[in-house]
Amino acid sequence: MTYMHIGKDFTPPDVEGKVTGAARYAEDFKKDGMVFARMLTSPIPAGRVVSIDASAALAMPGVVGIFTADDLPPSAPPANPALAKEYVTYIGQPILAIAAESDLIAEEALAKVVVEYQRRPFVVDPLDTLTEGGPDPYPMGNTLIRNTGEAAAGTTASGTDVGRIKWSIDQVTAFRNGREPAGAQFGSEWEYGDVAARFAECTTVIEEPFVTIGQPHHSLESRTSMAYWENGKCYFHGSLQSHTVGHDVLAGMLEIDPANLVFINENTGGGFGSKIFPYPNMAITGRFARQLNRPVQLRITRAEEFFIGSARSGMQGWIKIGLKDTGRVGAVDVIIVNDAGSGGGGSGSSSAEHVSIMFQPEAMRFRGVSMYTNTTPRGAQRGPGQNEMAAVLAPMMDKAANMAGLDRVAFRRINAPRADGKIGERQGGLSSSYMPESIDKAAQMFNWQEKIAKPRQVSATKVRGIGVGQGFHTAGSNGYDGLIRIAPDGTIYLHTGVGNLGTYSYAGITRAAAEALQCNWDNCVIVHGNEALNLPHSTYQGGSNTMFTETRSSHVAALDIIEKMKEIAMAEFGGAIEDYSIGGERVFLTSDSSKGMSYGEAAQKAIEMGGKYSGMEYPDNIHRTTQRSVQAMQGTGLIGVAKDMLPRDGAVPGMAIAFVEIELDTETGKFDILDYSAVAECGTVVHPQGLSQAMNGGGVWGFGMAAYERHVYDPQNGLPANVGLYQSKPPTYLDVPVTMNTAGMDLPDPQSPVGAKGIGEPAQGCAVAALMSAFTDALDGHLFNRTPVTADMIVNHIAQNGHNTGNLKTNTF
Amino acid sequence: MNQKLTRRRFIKGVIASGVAATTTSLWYSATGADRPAGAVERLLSINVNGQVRRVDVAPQETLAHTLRYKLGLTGTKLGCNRGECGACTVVADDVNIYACSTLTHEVKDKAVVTVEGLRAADGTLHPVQAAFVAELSPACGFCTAGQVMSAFALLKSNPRPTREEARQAMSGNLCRCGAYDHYLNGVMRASGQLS
Amino acid sequence: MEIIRYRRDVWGQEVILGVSWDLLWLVAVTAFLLLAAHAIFMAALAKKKAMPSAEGKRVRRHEGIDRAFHWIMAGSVLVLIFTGIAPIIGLRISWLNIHWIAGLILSFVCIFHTIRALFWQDFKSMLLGPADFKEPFDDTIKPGKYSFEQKGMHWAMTVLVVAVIATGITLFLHIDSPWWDRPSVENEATLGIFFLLHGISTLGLIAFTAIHIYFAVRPEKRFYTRSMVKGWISEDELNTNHDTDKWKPE
Amino acid sequence: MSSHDVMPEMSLYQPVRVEDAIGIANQFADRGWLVGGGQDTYGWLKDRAKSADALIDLKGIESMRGIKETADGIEIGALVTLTELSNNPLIKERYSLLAQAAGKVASPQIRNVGTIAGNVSQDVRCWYYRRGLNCYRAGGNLCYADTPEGMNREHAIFNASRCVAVTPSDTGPALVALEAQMVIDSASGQRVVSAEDFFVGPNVDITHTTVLGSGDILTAVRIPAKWANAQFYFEKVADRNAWDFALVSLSAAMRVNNGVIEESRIVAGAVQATPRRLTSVEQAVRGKARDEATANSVATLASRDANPLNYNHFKMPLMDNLVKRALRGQA
Repeated sequence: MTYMHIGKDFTPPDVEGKVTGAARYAEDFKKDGMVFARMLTSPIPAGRVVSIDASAALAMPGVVGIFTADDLPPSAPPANPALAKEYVTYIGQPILAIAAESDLIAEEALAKVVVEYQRRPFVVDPLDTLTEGGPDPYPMGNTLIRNTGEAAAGTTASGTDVGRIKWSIDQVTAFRNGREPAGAQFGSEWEYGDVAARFAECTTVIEEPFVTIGQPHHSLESRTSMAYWENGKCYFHGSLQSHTVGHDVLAGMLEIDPANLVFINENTGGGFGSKIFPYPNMAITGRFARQLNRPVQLRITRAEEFFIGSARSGMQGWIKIGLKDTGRVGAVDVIIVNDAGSGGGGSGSSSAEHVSIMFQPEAMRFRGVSMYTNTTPRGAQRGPGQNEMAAVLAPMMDKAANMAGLDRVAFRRINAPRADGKIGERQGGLSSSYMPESIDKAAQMFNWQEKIAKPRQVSATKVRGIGVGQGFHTAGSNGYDGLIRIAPDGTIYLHTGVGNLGTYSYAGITRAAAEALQCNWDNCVIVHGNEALNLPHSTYQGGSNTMFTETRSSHVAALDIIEKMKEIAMAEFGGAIEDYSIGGERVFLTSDSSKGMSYGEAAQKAIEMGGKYSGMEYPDNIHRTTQRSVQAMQGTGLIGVAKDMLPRDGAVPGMAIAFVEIELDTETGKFDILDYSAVAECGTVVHPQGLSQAMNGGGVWGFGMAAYERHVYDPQNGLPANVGLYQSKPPTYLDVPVTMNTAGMDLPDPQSPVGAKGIGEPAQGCAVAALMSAFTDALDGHLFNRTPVTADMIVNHIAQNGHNTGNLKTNTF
Repeated sequence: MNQKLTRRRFIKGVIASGVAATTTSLWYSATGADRPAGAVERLLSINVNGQVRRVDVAPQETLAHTLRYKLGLTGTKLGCNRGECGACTVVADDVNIYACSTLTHEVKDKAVVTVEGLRAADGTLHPVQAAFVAELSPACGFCTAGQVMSAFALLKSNPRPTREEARQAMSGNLCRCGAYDHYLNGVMRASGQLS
Repeated sequence: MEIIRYRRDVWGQEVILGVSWDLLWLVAVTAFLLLAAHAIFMAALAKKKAMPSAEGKRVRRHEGIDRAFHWIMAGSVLVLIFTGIAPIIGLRISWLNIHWIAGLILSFVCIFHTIRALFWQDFKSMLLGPADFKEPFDDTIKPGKYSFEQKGMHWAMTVLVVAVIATGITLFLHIDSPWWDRPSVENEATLGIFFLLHGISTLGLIAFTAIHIYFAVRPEKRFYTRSMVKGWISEDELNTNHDTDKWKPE
Repeated sequence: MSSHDVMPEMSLYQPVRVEDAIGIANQFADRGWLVGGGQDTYGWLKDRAKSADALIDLKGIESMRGIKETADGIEIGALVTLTELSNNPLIKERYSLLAQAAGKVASPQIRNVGTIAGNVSQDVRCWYYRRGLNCYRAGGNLCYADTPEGMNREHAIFNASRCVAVTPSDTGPALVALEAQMVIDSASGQRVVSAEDFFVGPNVDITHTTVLGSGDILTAVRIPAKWANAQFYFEKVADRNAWDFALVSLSAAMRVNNGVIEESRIVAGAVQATPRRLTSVEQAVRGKARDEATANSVATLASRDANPLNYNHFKMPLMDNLVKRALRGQA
């Protein structure tokens, strides 16, 4: 299919502002009378606040107020409170905020607040709290119990409680030593097929333990926010990945009518899953501003961003994989203990889902439990569950394939999901899958056959490693609103409530509308980032879902406006709606193109005609946010607005496959990535540069997870070591390949009007898996069974030093 | 309590007790009652983006703070405020530095250029900026100003860097989104080596 | 001037760090002033007594083994004090190993001395009874083997050395040694109290060591020092300073 | 834990003469803080982990700038930046070891302002200490890193004395290898200390890493001609290749004649609180060829007597491997 816009590069409108410094982030907004709020954070890993004496702080000149947990609606564990009081559950947890005329005064004032704490026992290793008699991170237990419904990924919803799950010492010991903990209790489990029977048919069976470490998001822009109130309305400058989908949530946190909130978020300096929905501390900014009746900027420092900015849940697990003599994966049995930190939760089930789709096992069982610890709260991080599973799974699958005498790529191709592939517990279908084709394409790009034949020893001290890995994430949803306005001057305003998290998906999805409208891109204006500009209710930006979901809502809004233009033309020139066409930004009679009008003229007519044409009427099924936006634009042009009701069935799989060639220095444990080649199975490529960005960035994240990034907690005092960037070690320019080679499969998903699927998470999953696979290949098949694999572990392994590598834990390193 | 201070006072104390006349020196440094003359004045003229600006700057104030909060130049971002990420990179006398880890008083005799100062008077983007747009170098954009400034400084000293040289020169700028490849493409394009 | 130094523990709570070394200065100056005053008093005001002759028959006062004990103990105490003070006053030496080795030596010789004193020596001669307290105020009362001052010094030293050793060994258990690795500190406040006690007893030890040395070199007491070196005193010295009813040397 | 990050109030002095700087430093004593590039200063102050009443910015002192040839080698002003050092033709030509070491420090921006004096005087990177805990090094009475469960992957394997932190400096070991002399000015005049004696371990002074006391200013570093144009080897192994501290670094200077090592100075960084001279290796290779056989002959000599903690055993083979590479003559 040839497109006018889809698959073509364009310059998203915010890029120029980013290179000139004009792009504004939450901390860049100032307001007259603004005061600076800063938080006091907990020095203890577990306990309660007994008393707060802020008198000395409040007496300081320039200090304007204090905000504590008592100023917030009560919240009960396991909800992650904006400010802790009765349940302090990790070092760095915010306790209170103080506002002052300057940042410096606020800091000096914080130092004068005297907080008396009562300490409680604490725990940083999920297996320690899981052990009978082990300390619990909350007085009432160590795990989340769901009462009703499911919480959204990475969040804690109401209807949850803290309960307790314990294993016997024998069970924990068995698990620590890489064996199945017989008879252990789990928080969640699922199974399909006859696992025992399928294992019985397998000719190759491996059993392995694994661990992946926690990993802070450390978004470069911390979650600083600024809020002020004017005429009963709250104007809120925040930093979310998503935009309008968070509106009602934020209004709820401020306990106001959603109509009285204007949420402004033009740019977001990274979120990676940690800013999908409004987060607790936004409540402080808005409420404190209301309390003080002054604009408040709540600045979050780098250390605080570590504390409250979320982290990936580490997991510790056991897996049994069986291969049939056909090379098909017959059965998989997996157990995962997740580290849920002091809040949020693990994604063990998602991890298992990765196995289920990537290798299509005939039968599978998952058992998991998510344990709280007195470490920072955990939340979704780029492919939560799936990507860390991809990381540890790849070398294990390599081992199984090698044992079965199969080429690693051929093995993956045999098991790859096709269009009739199934996923997860319910073995639901897929909207599309071109995974075998993608494997072929990437293998060709990488030159697998030639590379795999190369000798492993490069020199006396250097060995080559060739790795392959796959990533997956469900990449699409449906049911959101599209909104377009055409002004009488012919300008096409493409409104979107998609957040600007740095992927340019907010712009990419509007290309679907431009495509449908067959209009010149120069006449289009993307309206986004500021709710005062009238935005529709759009999907959340997380889980790779925007491209699929929002090309659909863009498309339906475009269809709506086209239909309206045809009706307007019909009113002028007669005939039936089918008699009309669009082209060259005109709507005209197909039989006589001179009988028609420009989009601008149609917009002028729409204003005259009123009703649904100028937004005076709108569909009932659109969200309240969209309704308000339409109301605000009534009579200003031709309004196209619709909710996505297009058919959808099955999971939308975003997938990717990557190949890595490394040269590993056996004397230092350091490595260079010589070749990185990856192919995205993301349906139609909408924005090639944007896809390249996603794939490259995902690659860097993958390398980070495989070899660099970490969570380091001191188990004896509950202290985090990696509050700063350099200790958390996100990769730098010099830790990634000099060039990266990525492409899209570019075959359409039938359920998106332009064929697009998302790719954000799989881009990381394939890279981390491929690099882990390459390590094992370079080291003669040695499995580290963990992420990250750092230079010290490689040196220890080669030196046959048993230290460091044996003791697997999720928060210590 | 600063332990070194205590120790020092002890030593001084021993001396003082021997020589009673100098006993007062015991408290001299600790109380700071008598500060040496010559501490810097707050009012400062600094040259930012070719303009000399007169600003009230606290002695301990960082350049990033002055730029963002006194001069309204919010293009310079604070990512870590510890000199670990590079989002605050500016150029002083053609050298890229971390504005969060520089006192404003330290650059009083230097010409400071921020991301806002690169555009030509007619609004034309600087070649680095134009190249970064063409290559879609920024992702979330929070580190971009710093990346632009490091690339700007690099091309001043090395107008046609190799990709490897560019990578080394840019290595003090973290990009959490991982857009390194796109930034390097931007640098290569800006130096006329990619079209 | 502070007496106790505090610090924040790992969770930000205030705990004792140890004794303030301001007190070291205070102890040094106070001891110096007191001893100087005593010296001046003795030189200028005190009645001059004739010094007993060191010639004549010699009486054994200390066995060789006890003298050896004394000097080993003295040496280790001085080494302990020196190595302990060095880092405080800013002397840059690698002091810690010497310090704990000296401490161990001191501990062993003290155990030896205690056992020997209890079972092989005339333990009673060192006991301090109510009667002894009259001695300084009545010129007519002469002591047995040990004078009131000597007994006082001995028991003061005993208390201080035991305190220093007990606290010192506790602290020793908290550092790496050839026999064990450093353990975790369960309670930093308790550790601080041990440091405080170690510091206070050290200060006492320094003061009493200074006094002890001072008297050891005073002319009228020097024969005791000689006796600690050579083992004997003269009969004249015995008769002048001791009541031979109470102490019957062999 | 506090989450401070604004520079606290303090005064700033910008003297232009060494004498003035010394005068100010002496008046403030321990409440004054000398600043060169400041890259290891502002973090401490922002964290409130350390404090000062006054910053004494030395950058205006012209006499502490520049690299010049002297009768016996070269003299590097204390304020010479690491970038200048790594780009200086004289140093690149004669003492490439130092140029390489300087070029591996942190990041370009830090090298652009960070000075040689600052790099050798910087404080240790033990994360417990850096977060402001009152440990031994901070004047306290315990160590949090060297305990049964302490997280001490980056810590010392040699000569720990209560404190187990390691020297983070990349140029320090290079200067020790080059037998550099450190010129220290103070009110009582000038003294010159060898680089080896400049660094002090916790056994001697647990709260300082160098001999510099209050009122002392490191004004220059002299490198004797002795090692000019010798054979050198430098390697730094860190987790990340930019903005990171060495897990182990190795600086070696070798006088090689007809392929035979006549004399060498081999110094490891990040294995103890000071640069560690590997004298046993130096002696073992004297008079031997610089080749693979010699490298293998000292296989584990460097790490002999190491006393690793819970998580840093890897430093032993890593250090041995770097020594082998230095002696082998190629990576």
